[in-house]
Amino acid sequence: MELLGLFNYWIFAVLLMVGFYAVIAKPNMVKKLLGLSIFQAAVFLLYITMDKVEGGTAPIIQPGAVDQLYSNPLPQVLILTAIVVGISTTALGLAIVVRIFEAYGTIEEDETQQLDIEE
Amino acid sequence: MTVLFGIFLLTLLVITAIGIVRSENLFAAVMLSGIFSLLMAANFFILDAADVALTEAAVGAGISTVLLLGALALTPMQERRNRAGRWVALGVVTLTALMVVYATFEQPRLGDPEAPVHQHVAPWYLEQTPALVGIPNVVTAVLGTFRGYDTLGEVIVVLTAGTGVLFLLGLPGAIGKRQREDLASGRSYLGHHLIPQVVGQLLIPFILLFALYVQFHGEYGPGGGFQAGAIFAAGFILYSLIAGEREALSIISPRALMALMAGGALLYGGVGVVCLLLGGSFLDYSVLASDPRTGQQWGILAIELGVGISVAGVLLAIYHAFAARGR
Amino acid sequence: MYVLVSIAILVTMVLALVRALLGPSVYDRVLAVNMFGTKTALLIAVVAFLFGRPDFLDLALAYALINFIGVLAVLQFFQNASTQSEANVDEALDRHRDGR
Amino acid sequence: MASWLDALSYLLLLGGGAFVLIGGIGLLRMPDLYTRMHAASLTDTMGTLLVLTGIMLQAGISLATIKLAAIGLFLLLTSPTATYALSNAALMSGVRPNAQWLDRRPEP
Repeated sequence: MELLGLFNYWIFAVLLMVGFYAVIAKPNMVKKLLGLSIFQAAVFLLYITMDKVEGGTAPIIQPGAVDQLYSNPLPQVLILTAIVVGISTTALGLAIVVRIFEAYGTIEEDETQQLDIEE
Repeated sequence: MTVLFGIFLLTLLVITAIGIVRSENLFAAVMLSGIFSLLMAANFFILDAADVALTEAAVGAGISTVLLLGALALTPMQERRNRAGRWVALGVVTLTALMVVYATFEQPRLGDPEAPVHQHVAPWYLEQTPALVGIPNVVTAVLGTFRGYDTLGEVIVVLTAGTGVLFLLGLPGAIGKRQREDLASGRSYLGHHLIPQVVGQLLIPFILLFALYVQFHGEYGPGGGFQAGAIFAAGFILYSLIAGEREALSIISPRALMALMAGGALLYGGVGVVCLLLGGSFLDYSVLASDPRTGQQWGILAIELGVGISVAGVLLAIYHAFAARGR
Repeated sequence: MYVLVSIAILVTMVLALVRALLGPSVYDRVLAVNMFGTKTALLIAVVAFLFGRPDFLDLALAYALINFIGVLAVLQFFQNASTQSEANVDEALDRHRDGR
Repeated sequence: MASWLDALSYLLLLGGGAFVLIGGIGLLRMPDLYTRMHAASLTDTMGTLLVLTGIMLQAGISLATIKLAAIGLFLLLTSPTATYALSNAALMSGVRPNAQWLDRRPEP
């Protein structure tokens, strides 16, 4: 049971590496971006794991509750903003991919490199 | 019980992530990433992070799927099978994963109240928020006032990303009159589907109302500008799905979208400048009213409004940029 | 009782996930995602009461309101694809219709 | 106090859970897309409605009940719309209902 307390961190490690695998092993750029967002989600999970307090509840102070434990608000603030930043940067990446497809006719990384060499 | 729920949901999360990476059809990968986002939100909720879960819900349900589909419509949907270097990558990844797992043995257990994270500044936030700011939601208080600079920076990042997308793809308004007519004729939307039309028209007011509720109730419950902006954008994306791009752009014109994007961030910065002018320091809202707590509340209300406007503008502009490129 | 219901919902989520992973057609996946979404909304509603914090129902409300936008986007996606370049979608469909 | 209300809500919750589960099994086991859709819509309407009503009886008259009613109403509006959109998209791109399974089970 003691070790189960680390389960979230292990999932973090696995998710991080699943995303990383997509980034380094898949030549398809949309797939790379999806991998990147998995990677990002793993980091979100790490932060939110850290905010949890046993027996606590979300940090919205309840009137009249005495000795109520609350989870840590700070990681939540960081991740809350990071999620919205994440979707906008993913959109930026997708826009770049769209432009690459218009210029090269492919979104596979090795093919675009081949085309660059041939020029 | 909740620990078991958490373990269960996390396992599903990993399975989904592997499914995303393995599937060669990118459309299937996008659908799986929708499930991934839902699981993420459920996990955040189980881990007592209601605000974060609401953000993930607002962004993940709808907007991220719509954006990914918008990009997929412009690029090939099938991934080319490529197995070169697969084993090397797998080896590297496994090794790194093992190293990270080894490092976790030093980590505090889940929910440990003695963990270093809970010792530093967090207790101070929890204690001082009622006295200094006087609103129940500590997350909003930290977001708006204690870490106001950080949030301003994030809004600028969102604005920059949105501007980048517009530079790369262009907004529909900027492409001239001829194309605009093409949009009207060639653009396909869900105009002849009666059921989405009726239900959509019925729901859009409620979605916008809910966005306003999330925006202004953010001081008392989960919510705030980031979530509200995303929900507002989702409502308008729904409108442009059922009524057509042209119709949606005639309600909020591209020029107005850009004004929203910049205006939100400007409002945020402007509040900081007003604080400076009133004799406080930048983004120190205490000087906004005679009672410092009321001042803080006004300040938070104003900057959350700025955040909401900016986020909604950026997400809508990104959506329109992708949609207009498609045809 | 809440625990029983949430377990039933979790099991259903697994079944939907299996359907989303297996396919075979892309529409099966969309169907699974949509069902997963409504089940998440339901799970959040139940768990909010399990925790005794009913003010978190806003989350379920958000999902109930905007989760179907994704499916409408899928409809528009295929509508566009079928009016313009059939090749892309049909190719993928053929590959997926009878299983791989 | 009102133990029969509790009993009724437990009954509704159990029934809802059962419907959700049955729909999930149907989603996995049904032979083609349209029958799967049918199974999934069962959980979206009947299951959701029963579970939410069950919780509502537990919550009593409060803001939570109104929110639950709103969730139920919106889900009842949106999920059939989603099902419509999906079946329309599928039919449009040529996925036909598979009626063969009535005569013989498809090869695995």
